Parts: sequence; C-alpha cells; structure tokens
Amino acid sequence: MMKSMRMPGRYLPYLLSLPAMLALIGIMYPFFLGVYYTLTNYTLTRPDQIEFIGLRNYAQIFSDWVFWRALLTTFVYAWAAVALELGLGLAVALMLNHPFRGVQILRSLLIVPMMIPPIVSALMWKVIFLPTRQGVLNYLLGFLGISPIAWLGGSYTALVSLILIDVWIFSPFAILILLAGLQSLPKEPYEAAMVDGASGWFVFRRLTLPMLSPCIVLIILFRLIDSLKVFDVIYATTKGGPAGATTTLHIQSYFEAIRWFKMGHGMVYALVLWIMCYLFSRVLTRLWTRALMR
Amino acid sequence: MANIVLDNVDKYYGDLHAIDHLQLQIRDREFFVILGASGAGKTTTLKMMAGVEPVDSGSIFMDGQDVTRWPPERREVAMVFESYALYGHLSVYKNMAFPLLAGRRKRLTASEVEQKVRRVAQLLGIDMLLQRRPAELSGGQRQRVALGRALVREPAAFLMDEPLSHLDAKIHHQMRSELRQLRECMGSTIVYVTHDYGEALALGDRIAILHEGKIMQVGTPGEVFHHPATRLVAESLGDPPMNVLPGRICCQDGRTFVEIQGQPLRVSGAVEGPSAATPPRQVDVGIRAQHIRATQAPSSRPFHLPGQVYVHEVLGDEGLLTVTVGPQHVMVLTSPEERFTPDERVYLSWEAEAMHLFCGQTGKNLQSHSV
Amino acid sequence: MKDGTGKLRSAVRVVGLGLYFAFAMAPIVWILMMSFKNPGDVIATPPKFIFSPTLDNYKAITVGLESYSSESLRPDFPKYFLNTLIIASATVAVSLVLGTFAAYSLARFSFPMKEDIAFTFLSFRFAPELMVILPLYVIFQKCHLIDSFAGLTLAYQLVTLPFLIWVLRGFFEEIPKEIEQAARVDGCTWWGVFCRISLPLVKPGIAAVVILSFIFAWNNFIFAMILGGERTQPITLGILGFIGYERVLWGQMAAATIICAVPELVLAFVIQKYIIRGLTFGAVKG
Amino acid sequence: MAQIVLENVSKVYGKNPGVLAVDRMSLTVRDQEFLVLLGPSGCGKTSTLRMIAGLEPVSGGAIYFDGRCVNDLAPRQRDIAMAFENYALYPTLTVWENIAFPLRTRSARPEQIRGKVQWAAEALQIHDILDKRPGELSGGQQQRVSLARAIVRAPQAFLLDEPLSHLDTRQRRIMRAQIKRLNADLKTTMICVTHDQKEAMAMADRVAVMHNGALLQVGSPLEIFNDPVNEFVAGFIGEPAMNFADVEVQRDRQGLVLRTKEGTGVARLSPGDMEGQAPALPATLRMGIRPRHVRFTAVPASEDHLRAQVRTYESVGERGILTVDLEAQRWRILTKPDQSYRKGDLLWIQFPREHIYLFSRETGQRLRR
Repeated sequence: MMKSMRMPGRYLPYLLSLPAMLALIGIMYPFFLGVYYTLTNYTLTRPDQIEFIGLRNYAQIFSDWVFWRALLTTFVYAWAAVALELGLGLAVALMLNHPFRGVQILRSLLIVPMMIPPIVSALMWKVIFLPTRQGVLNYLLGFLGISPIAWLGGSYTALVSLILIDVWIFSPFAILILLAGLQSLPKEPYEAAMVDGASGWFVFRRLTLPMLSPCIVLIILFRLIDSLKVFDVIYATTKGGPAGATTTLHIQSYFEAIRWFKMGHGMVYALVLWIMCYLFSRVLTRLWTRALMR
Repeated sequence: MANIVLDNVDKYYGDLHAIDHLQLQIRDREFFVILGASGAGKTTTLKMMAGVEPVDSGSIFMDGQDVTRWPPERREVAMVFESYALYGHLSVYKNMAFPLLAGRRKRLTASEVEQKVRRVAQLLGIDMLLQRRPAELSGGQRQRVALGRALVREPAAFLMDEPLSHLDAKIHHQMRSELRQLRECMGSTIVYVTHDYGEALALGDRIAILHEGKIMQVGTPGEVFHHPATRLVAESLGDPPMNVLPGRICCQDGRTFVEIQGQPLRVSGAVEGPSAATPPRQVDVGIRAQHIRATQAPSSRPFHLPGQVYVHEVLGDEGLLTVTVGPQHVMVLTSPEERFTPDERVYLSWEAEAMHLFCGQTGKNLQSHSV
Repeated sequence: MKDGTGKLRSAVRVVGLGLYFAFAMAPIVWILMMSFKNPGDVIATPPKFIFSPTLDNYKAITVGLESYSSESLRPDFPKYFLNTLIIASATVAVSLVLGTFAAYSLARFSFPMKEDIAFTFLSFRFAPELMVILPLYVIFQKCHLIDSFAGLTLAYQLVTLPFLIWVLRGFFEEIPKEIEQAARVDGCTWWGVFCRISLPLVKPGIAAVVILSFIFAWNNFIFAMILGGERTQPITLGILGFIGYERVLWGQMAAATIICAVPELVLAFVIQKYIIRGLTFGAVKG
Repeated sequence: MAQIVLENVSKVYGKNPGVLAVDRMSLTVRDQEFLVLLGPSGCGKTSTLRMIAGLEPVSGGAIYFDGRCVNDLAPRQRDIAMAFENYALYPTLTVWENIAFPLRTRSARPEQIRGKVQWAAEALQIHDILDKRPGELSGGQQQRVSLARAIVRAPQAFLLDEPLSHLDTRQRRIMRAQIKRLNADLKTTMICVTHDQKEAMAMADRVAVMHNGALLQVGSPLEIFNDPVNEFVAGFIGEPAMNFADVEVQRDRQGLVLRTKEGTGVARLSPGDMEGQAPALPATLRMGIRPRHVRFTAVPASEDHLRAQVRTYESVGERGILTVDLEAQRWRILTKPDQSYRKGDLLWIQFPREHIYLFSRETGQRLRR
C-alpha cells in the first residue's frame, strides 16, 4: 500500500506542532536559565564569574523592606485596577446594552484606548498630569476651586494616577466583554421573568449577574494578571518613583538586573511575580471553566 | 456496484462500546437502510464504511476487497452528511464539481465536469442555483446540493446519513418520493441511515435495526414490521409505537393461553418454550394501536381489558385514544367520530392473531413465523 | 409602557455615557490638539485651548525642520517607524507559519498530552515578560543577537505565537468535522483538505489574528527596550526618546503618538468583529 | 379562568411601512377552552400569543380578559403563565428554584411555595430532578420543568409557544397527551401556538388557522378537517396532504362535469349541486380530494374509472402511499399496506363526488355546493 494513501499518521500532529514547540522550547530554556540565576551571584558586569550561592539572594531580598513594599504596591495596583475596571465596565456595558441612535459608534470608539500602545497612552496622560497649572487636568480642576495636584509626583497620588491610567486603557476591555456577554444572554428567561412578575433588581441579581459570571471571571483573569505584571505604564511615567512609591515587583526586577547589574536579584523578583501570576491564572481558569459549566 | 460486508466490526469511544461486533452484508445495488434511535451507532457505522472513522477491530470488505485500512479518498464511495457539510466558501457549482476535481485518478476536462454537474443539477432542479453560495440557500435546496455532490460521481456505493431529517414535513415527503425515484436511475448500492421508521419502511429494500451498537434484526420492510424479532424492533417501528403489556403465558389442556391482568386469551399458532410441564412465565404482549378496539360497554367476548380514558385526540382521519391500564398507557386508534371523555371507563379487546409475544427477560419474539 | 422611571433611566444613561466617553476621549483629543501646537503654545501656562494650528511638529519628525534643534534636521522617527514595521511584519510572518500548523493539529487531532501542550502555550500569555527576557538578554549577548532584527523577531514570538495558536485553534475547531470528512470522501488527502477546505474556511480568522498579532508586536515596548538597541529601535521606544533629560519635546511627541496610533486604529476597525475574541484568546466569541 | 377576546388586533413591526405581522384579527377564546393557533412559520401566530402575554404591544385593536381591556397592562399585571419555545428556564437556578420563581416574585409564604412546587413537580413527574440545573436536563425534562413553572400558579390563562417543537417524535406524543390532560384537569383557558397540524388537531378543543397574518378559520379539529373554508386550510390540515388539480367545469344534460385540461372527465357532480351559482361559475376551478378518498381498482368496473400509471409506492407499516400519474397530474392515494405496486403499473382510479372539494382558482375560497 502506498504510504501517501494512508490515514493521517500517528506522528503527524506532533510533526505539525513541532516547529511551534521548538520555538517555545527556545523560550523555555531561558526561563530555566533564569531560575538558575536566582541561585547565583551573577552580575552583568562580570559575566565570567558566576558562582552558585544557594538561597542567599532570596534571604537578602526577603529581609529587605523594599521587596515587601514592592509586593504591596503590586497588589494594591492590581486589585484596585481590576475592581475599578470591573465596576465601571459593568455600569457602562449595561448602559450600552440598549438600542439607541449612535450606540454603534460609541461601541467602535471603545476600542481606541486599547489599541494605542500602552506606553504611548501613558505618555499622553503624563502630559495631562503635568504638575502646576501647566497640566490641563490641574488647569481644569482650578475652575472647581481645587489647587494644583502633583499627580505623578506625589508619593500617594502617583499610585492613584497610575491606576487611573490603567483604568483608562483597559476599562474598554471589561466593557466589551460584558457587552458581548449581555448580548449573548438568552432573551426568553427575561420574558419569562416578565410574565412571572419579577422586578428589575430581582432579575439583575438572580439572572443577569449569575449568567454573566463567566465573563466576570474572565475579566478578572486577564486584567489581574496583566496588572500584576504591568511595566510599560509605570516605566513611561514614574519609573517607580517618587522615592519608590510606585515600584512594583516587575519594575524592581528591571532595576536590579539592568540598572544595577544584579541578575540574581532581578530574577528573584521576576520569579516571585511569575509564581503569583501562575497561581492566579490557574485558579481563575479553573473558576472560569466551572462558571461556564453552570 | 459493490457489495459491502462488515465483519465483526467494533468501535469504542473511550469506554463506550459504540459498535459491538457488527455483522452486515449489504448486497450489490441494494437500498439498505440502517434504522435506529439517536446514539445507536448508525452514523458511526456509516462513517466507518466511508473511512472517515477508523475501525477498532474487525474488517470491512467492498466487493471482496479488504478496505479496512484504506483512506476515504481511495474507497469508491460518496457520502451525504446529515449536516450536508457543504463547502461554505465555494459556490454550488464548485461544491458539486469538487469530487470530480479532487480525485487524482480520473482526469476530466473542464467541459466534461461542467456537463456532469449541469446534468445532475437539472435532475435535482437546482440548475438555477449554481452560482449561489450555500449560505444563500434554503434547507431543502442545501439538501439537494449535498445530494448532487454525491450524484455527480459514479461511486460503488452511496452512503446517506439522515439526509431528510432537517426538512419540514411537506418537503420531507416530497424528497422521500424523489429519492425513491432517483434510486431507480442510480444503480449503485445505497446505504441509508435514518431514525425515522417511515423513511426506512418506505425506502428500504432491506432494513437493519440498530440498538446500542448491536444489530437487532435485518429484513425486508414487511418482515421487520410484521414479524419483529425482538420487542425493541417492534417498538421502534410504527406510530404510535406498539403497546407492550406485561402478561403470563401458561398451558392448559395442551392449549396455550396468555394472561393479561388475570384475563386469559388463547394464543394462536406455536409459541416457543411453554409446555404443560413448565410453570407459567412472564411475557411481554405487544399489540399495535390499530388492532385494538375500545368500547364503552364490556363486549360479549371472553377477553376485554378494563381501563380509563386518559385523553382522546381527534386527528382528522382518525382518533388516538390513550387509555390508562394499571400503571400503563395503552394507545388505541379510533375513528374520528367516536367520542370519549376523560376518566370514562372503557374496555379493550383484540384478536389473538394481531398479538406479538416477547420473552419477558430477553425481549425475543416467542412466536415462530414462516416468512 | 414608558413611564416616569423609564424617562429617569434614559436620563441616567445619557449622563453616564456622556461622562464615560468624555473621560475616554479627552486625552486623545488633547494630544491631537497638542500635536498641532507650536512649541510656545505647548508649554503655555495655563494650557491653551485656542491656538493657531501648525504642522511643524509633524514636519519636524518626518522630514526635519531647521528652526528646531539640529538633531531634528535628520529625524530618526521615520527609521523607528520602518524598524517597527520590519519587526512586526517579520514576527507575524514567522508566527503564522509556525502557528497555523500547530493550531490545526491541536484543533483536529487527538493525541496524548494535547491539552497540556495547549495550556503551556497559553501560560506564556500570563508570564511576566522579564522572567524570560532577562536570561534571554544574557543568551543574546553571547550569540550577538542583541540589537538584531533576527533576535527581536525570535523574542517577539513569545508575544504573538501563543496568541496566534490559541485563537486560530478556536477558528479551526469551528469548522464542522463533517465538512473535512466530506472532502476526504470526495477524494482529497488530508493535505488537500487542509489546503483546499480548512484554510479557505478560516480566512477571516487568519486575517483577524494576523492583524491583532501585528498590533501586539507594534505595541511592544519591553522586549525592544532590553533586547534592542540603536539599530533596531522601534517606535514605542522612539517616542519615549522625545522626553529626554535636557529637554522635553512635547509637541513632537504628540505628533509621533498620533502617527504611531493611526495605523493600528485603522487595522483594529477592520477586524472589529473579532477584537473581543482575540483579546480574550477566543474565550468570548463577541 | 378567563375569556380572552381579541378585537381587530394588528401587529406591525418596524416603521413606515413596516411589516404587517397580524392583520385585524378578531377571536374569542372561551373560558377553560384549549385553543390552538396553527399556521406555517411567519404567519403571525407567535406575535399574537406574545401580544396576549403583553410581551409585544398591540399596534391596533384591543385585547380583553374577561371584558377588561388589558392593552396597557404589563405582562406581570395580566396574571398569565407562559411556556416558551426554548423553555426559557433560568439557567443559573435549580429546577426547584425555577418552579418556585413565579411564586417568590409574588412573595408567597415559604411553606406555601414548598407545597405548590411539590405538587407541580409531581404532576409532571419531575420530583426526582429538583436539585439539578437546566443545563443537565434532557429536552423532555426541560419541557416538563417549563410546564411545571407555568402551572405552579393558578393564572387566568396558560400560553404555550411551540411547546413540543424541540422534542423527538415519541416524547412529543407523550407530552401532547399530557398537556391535553392538564387542560382537562386544571380547567384553565389555554392558548397554544404550533406549526404542526397534527399536534394542533390532537390537543385542541378548537383550532384557529392563521396564514400571512390573517385568521382564516376557527373551529373544532373535525370542522377544520372536514369543512375547510379555503384551499390553504384544506391543504395545510391532513397528512398526506390533500390532492389539488385544476379542472374545467362543463355543463351537460345531467349537470356539471369536471374535466382535466386534456378533456378527460374526472367527476360528475350530482344533479342539483351548485345549481344556484352555476351561471356565475368560472370556467376553471380548483378541485381537491384527500388521498384516502381516492378509490382505485386493478380492472375498470365503471365508466368513470380513469386509467392512471403508478409512479411510486411507499409502504409505511400501517399504511401505504401510492403516487400515480393521471395524464399530467400527479395524485397521491392512501392505501392499505403491503400491497405491491411497481413503477409503471396501470391502475383505474375514481374520485367519489361526495369527497370532492371545490375552490375558486383566483381567491382559493371554497365553493359550497
């Protein structure tokens, strides 16, 4: 029998995904190399003197308050951004889920903030957030009798400002997903509820929210992980400042490794962040599949 | 132009034994119907014949050749899928020409292809649709295109998977007669899968009844309808389906009786098994709705089964009476003019000849028939 | 049945949506305005809403303008733009070739470890970039791949390949299996089916993932910052360069921002239908 | 427990000119009656039902429940229960919660809810799946849950939208009987929408046939079957469908003769038939006869036997369907099963005049004798 006439061979699927697998193994290799670096005193300026030092890097970092502050900042940033985006997203999606003139245009406009490179969006906001009356935001707030705010320059306001930028870029993501979710909801249960005499709030709480739960979990999954590992926005605006007020694990990892050449330290920060991202993504993907089952 | 033999074919989906030691012999130029409920393994069987589902064990022969390991493109079969499986990105014409151009063995000129496609399109009455895309067609039209795509070839066998199931009643009937006519000009073996007993009886030269991956019976429409081999076969043919009542079979004075709710009815003809020596045993009594008479007063006949009217449905030509007998519902065909009211008491009776007896345990038909 | 509450509700909707879209659009409008201001107007305090528009900023970053600093005589911006175009196109091309086959085999064949392999692809989406980039930096230094287009194209696969495989797999899975089986019965080999049936049927999907991959590559910053250099600098880094230590060229930055965002927005509108699907890795069909 | 009256009700979708879905429909549904709205898809039957439920506003006319106009009442104020085509179960709630939903929204007492849900679940034999969610149920079970949710209250009327369309043949037959029985037991007005004439005939006390937004005929199943008002109703009701053919009407000494285009006399009406309208009769009419009423023999016995040729014969268990050609016209005949006819066989057919229906060729209206 001619070979070409056979059914797809058993190895064909592997053969087909092989190139992609190889490319990704190429990426896996540096990953494991990075894990190894956390156990060494590797310094970029002295690439030939790599010495295995066990867990000393971890001990140093975990005993440094900088690490704990970065961890806290990372969490505050991520959860605050997710909560705001979800809340805002739900409100706007509900308002957009009505046929009225121009709704299609508004929906198209939603993509705009998401498609601009995040770093560019961050720079746009940096202009708007300029301190003193030079910044347009401060100027406009002046009409409301609010004196100029330092925004990205203040130790408390910097983090708030960054979260605001994140919300600006990514709340359309939540809106679009929730809108898609709302529109795919079956119409009949709502009509049945109308006939059964349920009130609007009752319907929202007992039907809409539970039926949207896969969408909500999905938004948390994507937005939480992305804000845990946020880099561009912070780098372009505050570079972690002022005085480390906006330094997240990712930013700190960059500074340790690239600015201060301490590859071992940088990789510890990156690894901690990776573990967090991995755990959250595992838990949330599982939650998501369970929500879908329901 | 092929006979198809399935020899001990098995198919598993995970732990599910989807096809269980299937033995089938489909004759050359036969219109062979495989009838079964959804999940019985009909489509799997067909797809194994086409070669798009691999066989786990056993062999498939076409014209004596073992084709079990052949890829589909090498088997000379054409298939009509339940979902029609039209190529959405191609026009109707290209869909129909596809099998002529896809095969590597025969080289046809463009004009030959066009001629063949047009001839089949005309035959099916879709020649004005050739430039359309499948998405622009109605269900009935798509069905014709799917059929046409199979007909442009001259395969050894046509495999058809529920080709009429998505059509509404009126078109369904029309297509059924058209299929019957087409069958005469095709001259190839046709294997036809359906869950609709009406289609099976109307179209098939022979019918195989499949249940949970096993063949229950193979026979002509008359055989399977009038002499079902098992209770399952009897219940899967007919609308309303055959009523089945539990009974006991016993012998007295060399005559065989069946007892239903304490009422004895003499059985005509020979029954396997019981003799004076054996104790009474459980049987299932099968009786079709059109063979039962329902009367408001007990008849003078020795056998009448009391029951209560559940509902009476008037269907124009006939009436369908549902009667509660013990824990069960029994369906009775009546004339449309008869009147019954819910909960009214009625008496059911039938001729012994119309009755089928099935073994209570195995479901096997206990009456031997000379076919 | 429009009563008082109905009217109140629509009023709330108008106000709410008005506020949100003002928030969403204002920065873009402001930057657009800024890109048309001359240097004096840009740094004016208080900010100017009315000014005489000029194209100087655009001229300065594209063809160069004498009245600006000497550097701007030979602006680097066109080079950045070209770099980005090269990197993004090469990345997408490589991903497409590698990813299409992988996506098809994940969608169509069942084989051991399939879901694990698929999830491994996905998990790269959720990994912090530096975890891979920092060691990669070391490797690239050794292999002299720093600041090379080949190196960046390879590294960018991390951004586009998992995405492309995962989303395209969904598109392939949507083709009814029976259509492919029909084509087999009609006489095609599996390769024939793949080329003549499957690929044409996922054309819209391929267009969507290509465009979105392109946008992701275009938007990338961190890979280029660490693994790139003078020669391969893309637009995202270039824009950051307008904000230097000695001076800040706000106006030119605004113009660059607009030029950088326009091609993306055009592409994004083209595949609007698939945006959600792409952004959620196919989890929401949109 | 309500009489429902539709008075000149219209429904228009869209604006100028819009699509007229229901055209000035007037209909009285009697108290405790089971009325079925029957028609092909797109005939306006579902729109009508939704207007009665209050899910769609009426574009014209008025709907009365027990004499009270309900045009401006929201669905929940109309006190009706509805079962939807796709069951419309609340996917996130369990079966028990689904059934309890209409009671909870009316804030009934918990023990009352429990009792009622139990009763409804038992009536529909779903008490063993109360903890499951709709996604885990088969079509038939979902159907029962949706009916249980409807009957758990004692509403003015039940509205059923294509309740059986997603079930297989067997379940459909069982549910059909069960719904009909439910109507007898609950003694509540029921309005059901279906496109399946058999279903309509089986369940209804009265059938209302709709086509293109207009109500064509209302009557008991037998009335509709035996005495259709026009060609559409005649063709829509009955399976296999009625045969139709164009015939020429000729007058000779003994009365009226129907002839095919080729001139063959098909049937002779009894003397006196259509006597009154004879002069006004158009030359060509539409003749209809049900397949079961066409008689045939193998040998011609009288002069009105016509020679026909067998096209196909389908034997379907309890009956056979014979398709024959009489000149250019095709006729379907219902026969006993198990006879064997081959393509090309010759038969002699006859159309008994008492079973012939005549319709106007232009309007489709039935011409009564």
